[in-house]
Amino acid sequence: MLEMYKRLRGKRQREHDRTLSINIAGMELRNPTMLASGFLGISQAIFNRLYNADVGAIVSKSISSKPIEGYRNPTVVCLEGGSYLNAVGLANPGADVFSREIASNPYVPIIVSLVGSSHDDFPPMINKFDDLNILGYEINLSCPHVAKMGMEVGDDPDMVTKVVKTVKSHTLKPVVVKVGLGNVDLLDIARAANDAGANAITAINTIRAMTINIESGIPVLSNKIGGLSGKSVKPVAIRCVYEISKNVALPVIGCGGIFSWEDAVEFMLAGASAIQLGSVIGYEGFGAFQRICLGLKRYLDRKGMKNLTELVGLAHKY
Amino acid sequence: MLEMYKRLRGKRQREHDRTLSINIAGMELRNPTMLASGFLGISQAIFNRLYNADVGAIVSKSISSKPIEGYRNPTVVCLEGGSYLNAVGLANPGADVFSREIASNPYVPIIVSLVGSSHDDFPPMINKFDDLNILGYEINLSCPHVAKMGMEVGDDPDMVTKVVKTVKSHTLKPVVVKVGLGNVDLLDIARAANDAGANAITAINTIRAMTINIESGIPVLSNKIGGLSGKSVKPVAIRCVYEISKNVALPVIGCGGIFSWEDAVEFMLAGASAIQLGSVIGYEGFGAFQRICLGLKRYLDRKGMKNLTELVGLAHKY
Amino acid sequence: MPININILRSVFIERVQNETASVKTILFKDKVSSKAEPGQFLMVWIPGVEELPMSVMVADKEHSAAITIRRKGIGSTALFNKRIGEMLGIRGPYGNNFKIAPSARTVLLVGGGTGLVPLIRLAAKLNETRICCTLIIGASSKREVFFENTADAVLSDTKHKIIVSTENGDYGIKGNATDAMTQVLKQETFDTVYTCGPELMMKKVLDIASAYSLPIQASLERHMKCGIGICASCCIEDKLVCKDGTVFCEKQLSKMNEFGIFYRDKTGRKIVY
Amino acid sequence: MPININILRSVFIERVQNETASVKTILFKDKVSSKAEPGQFLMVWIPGVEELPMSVMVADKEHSAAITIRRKGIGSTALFNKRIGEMLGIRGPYGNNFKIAPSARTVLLVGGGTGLVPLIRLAAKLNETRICCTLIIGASSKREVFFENTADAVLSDTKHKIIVSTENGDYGIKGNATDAMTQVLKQETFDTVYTCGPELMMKKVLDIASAYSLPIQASLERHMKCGIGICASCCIEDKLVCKDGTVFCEKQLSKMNEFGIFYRDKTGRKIVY
Repeated sequence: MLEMYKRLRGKRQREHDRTLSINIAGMELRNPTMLASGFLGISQAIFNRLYNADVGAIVSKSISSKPIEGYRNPTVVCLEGGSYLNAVGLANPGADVFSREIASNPYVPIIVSLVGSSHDDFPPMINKFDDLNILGYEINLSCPHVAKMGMEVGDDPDMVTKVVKTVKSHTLKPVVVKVGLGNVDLLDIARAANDAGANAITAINTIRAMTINIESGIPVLSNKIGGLSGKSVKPVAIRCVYEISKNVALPVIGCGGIFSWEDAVEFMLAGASAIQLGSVIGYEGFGAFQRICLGLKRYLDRKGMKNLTELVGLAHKY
Repeated sequence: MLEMYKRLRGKRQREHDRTLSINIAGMELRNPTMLASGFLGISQAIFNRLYNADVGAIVSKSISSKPIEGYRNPTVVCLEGGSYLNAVGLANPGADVFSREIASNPYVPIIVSLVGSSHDDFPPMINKFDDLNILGYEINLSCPHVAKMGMEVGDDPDMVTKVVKTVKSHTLKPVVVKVGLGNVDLLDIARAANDAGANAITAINTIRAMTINIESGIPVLSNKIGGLSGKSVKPVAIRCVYEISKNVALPVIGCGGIFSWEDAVEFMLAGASAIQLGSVIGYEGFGAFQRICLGLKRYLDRKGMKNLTELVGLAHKY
Repeated sequence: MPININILRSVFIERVQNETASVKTILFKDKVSSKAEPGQFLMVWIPGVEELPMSVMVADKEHSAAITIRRKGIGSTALFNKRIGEMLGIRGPYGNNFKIAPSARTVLLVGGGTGLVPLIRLAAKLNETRICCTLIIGASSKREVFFENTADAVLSDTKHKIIVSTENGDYGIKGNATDAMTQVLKQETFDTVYTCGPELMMKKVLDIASAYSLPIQASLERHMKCGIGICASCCIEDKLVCKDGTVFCEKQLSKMNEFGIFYRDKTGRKIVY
Repeated sequence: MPININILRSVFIERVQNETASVKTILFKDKVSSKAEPGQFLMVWIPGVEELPMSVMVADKEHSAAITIRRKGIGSTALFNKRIGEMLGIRGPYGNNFKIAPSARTVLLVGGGTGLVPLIRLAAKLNETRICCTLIIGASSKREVFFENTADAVLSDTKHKIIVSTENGDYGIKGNATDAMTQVLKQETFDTVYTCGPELMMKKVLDIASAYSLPIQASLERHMKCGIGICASCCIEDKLVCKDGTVFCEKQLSKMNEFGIFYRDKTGRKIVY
């Protein structure tokens, strides 16, 4: 472990280049690439490895007050063309165990994703995490396939207001709200989050979807319905980021089918201040963060831009 | 033209095989493949050609009371992996001109798609079409990119009820309601349509989406935001068809990224009684209908099913 | 991995050439377009303004292609005003193309205005196979004549004749392209007639060619949106100009009651020429 | 077009073979799986019930592969009860595999229970290159011993020895696989030790091999969901068993404080063995 610490520290000192560094909602990141919630996210050892792979920040799997077993397999289905369908069922070790998992976090930038079925669920969790070495929180208000948790909260502006206000009143750390396509106007939810004091919006979560095996006639996911992620959702996510950043004052973190630096640029032009990667990891593993950062850097150089912020929301000019 | 008539009649007599024939909402179709609204849809000559290409039924472009010019190009953007983004802006010649276009329709099974901003818009249009040789109507309540028309109506259950009731009270022909992902629960809209007397539901319309050119930073569509169709939306459409057919009594017409007979089977397992093709035409032209019908036929034979209806909704058993 | 021609490609203008006061040719590097067949077109996006179907023009530069614009509407004017280094989005090339019969020895090309573009690209191809070529360039007046030298250059390796006709008669033969065609056909005959230009001109070319029972290929134009055969806004009868065309032969043309009679506007209504 | 191994493939069971009262081997046709390397696994979907990671077993049929199941949980029991002609969904093969050093002459394989599957597939490969092979099969009792004849068959072309150990001693050497391993190592040495089975057994194998400073390769098992390295439910330390494994060498194993100590359950909590 000590060796690992040395490696990390060495790495940290090596970073002179500030072209890609950003400050979003008060969080200082060396680059705008985050690990999206739900991917790779419960082990400190993996977090350290991600840090060495140049991740800008890590959003943990969504943590609940009690441990959740999640659904029986299949929980992940690979679809054609770089898309996935998943219904993991918010499986997680619970706030207590996870807070101990990351208790000795050296200096990996971790954002803890929290999920709950009512605002009361959050304060006890925050108490467990707030003194740890973490950047802030992401509230998952948009899990599309677990009853009473996630989207059912995210579809109710009043619930959103309550949850965000509660969380904000229990921490001084930045609070990001993750939204998705539910049964209400996304902008109403984003506005509610803003009015309640959220510091940023992550858009978007997976989209409710399904696939059926044609030989057996049986839905493949054990939960039948799950969330669609990957390349398929990108144009929808771009639209959501564009509309939110146009109508709500909060910084937006773009998420949905980002596989290349070109995708990252497109999200930033649409208004994203940072981006989250997930599905792409299934294709190229931990290397995705470094490669996309390199592409972003070259793009900025080619366009003669000094900093990423010059790029954010440019598309709104037209 | 007379020669064309002969060809059509010949074709009609050649059809003995009834394995694929269906009756949906009282409409007798030789096979379940329909042309989705918005594609190829305003010229009788093209309709005749589609009929010779074995289309089961043709849904016209959405027709409004007055002609609509639509948006400036780009109105259609091709995306990676068999998907399209479009914002044509409901361009159409208007009910008057289009009713004259199809006034001499020999016996091509045409479903006229109608769009309007209020229930009053529909009766005058129906008067123009109701005595023509058409199968019925599809009400477009889900165009995602035209203000006040389509989705803004489809997002309001009361409006939906009003529109459907009005239309039903002015025609004895079957009325199909086309829904999409809006800002309300899709099931509430489907139920409203059902309660108001609709005869079938088409699911789903395109999904609000966007793409931005990264060299110029400019949204590609002239309307900036458009509707996503093609392979990307299939898993979402499957889910919608599954949920609607599970919760609403009406027959469902599946639409969204059907490129192969396997896709068609998946939609029918999910609960679709018929299917609509669109984006696939950009890849293989008019041949898609015949090829998918052939695949469906072989699948039924292999599974020892006598008729398509045996397939519809099988996934609900699990 | 093979390039998907449907995906918008960003290209940057490398040269702009004035053809007349209102016509320019814009050259850009694009490997795919450089291989386009005569008669094929690109969908050209002028960022933030418009997307236009444009026949692919010859380019005297490797891995490059060109387009020729007449300043007219908002889109074409914006394109006309583009400068070197500015960006355009292109997709395609789309559509079928002019066919050259293996037996062809001498052919006649009749073009008007920017309709000359596919004919020049065709001429360049005819030049490779040394097919004798007579090109009729129709214009309203001398100052509207263009591509005369370009045509001469691309046909340098084969026996060729370039005939210019102006309606006001201030240059070349007095009258329009079809008058010149009639005169030419009195002296000599051809294996095929290729034409592109205003539809009424092409209709006339078809009639004349039929009178001499000459095979003809015409590249048509219609209002286009998708360019890939899904919207049918470019339909003429049961044909899609973007997919079944742009080039049609005399057999197809003679069956088209709409040809030279009317086109469909943006709404899809039929408008008489 | 190349097949995407991540997309579920529907296969139909062609043969079912009883290994013991609670262990069966299921054979099916699948070209891709038939080429799987020893140590790679498939994600096997039992329609409507469960999806399980299963090491690829050898199949004595062209373009075919097999899996070996012990009846245990809901999923494995449903799979155990499948009959010929029934459908399974598979994706993969996934993961890395056992490596054979070019210099290798004699190797030792130590397996327990269904952990023998990748070792049998490895044996088949060793047989091709005529590498002398000693296989230790560990079981609780005679009736739990399987693959003895299969191993003998797949190793027919090379010098090999098959040693069975049973804990109750009613067959072969009395004791468990690692006891047998210790005995064997007293007489002879090997270039590499390959092992797969219960983690505590593998841990013991690692310790013994280290004592003799023998290189070792172990195929690990963890709770798996995605199989493609995105969910990390199969993580051990900073490694993903599905992607970085399933096979790890002594260098990696000795760094893993978690190896043989605990695993993570479905929630991600660490459970001590």
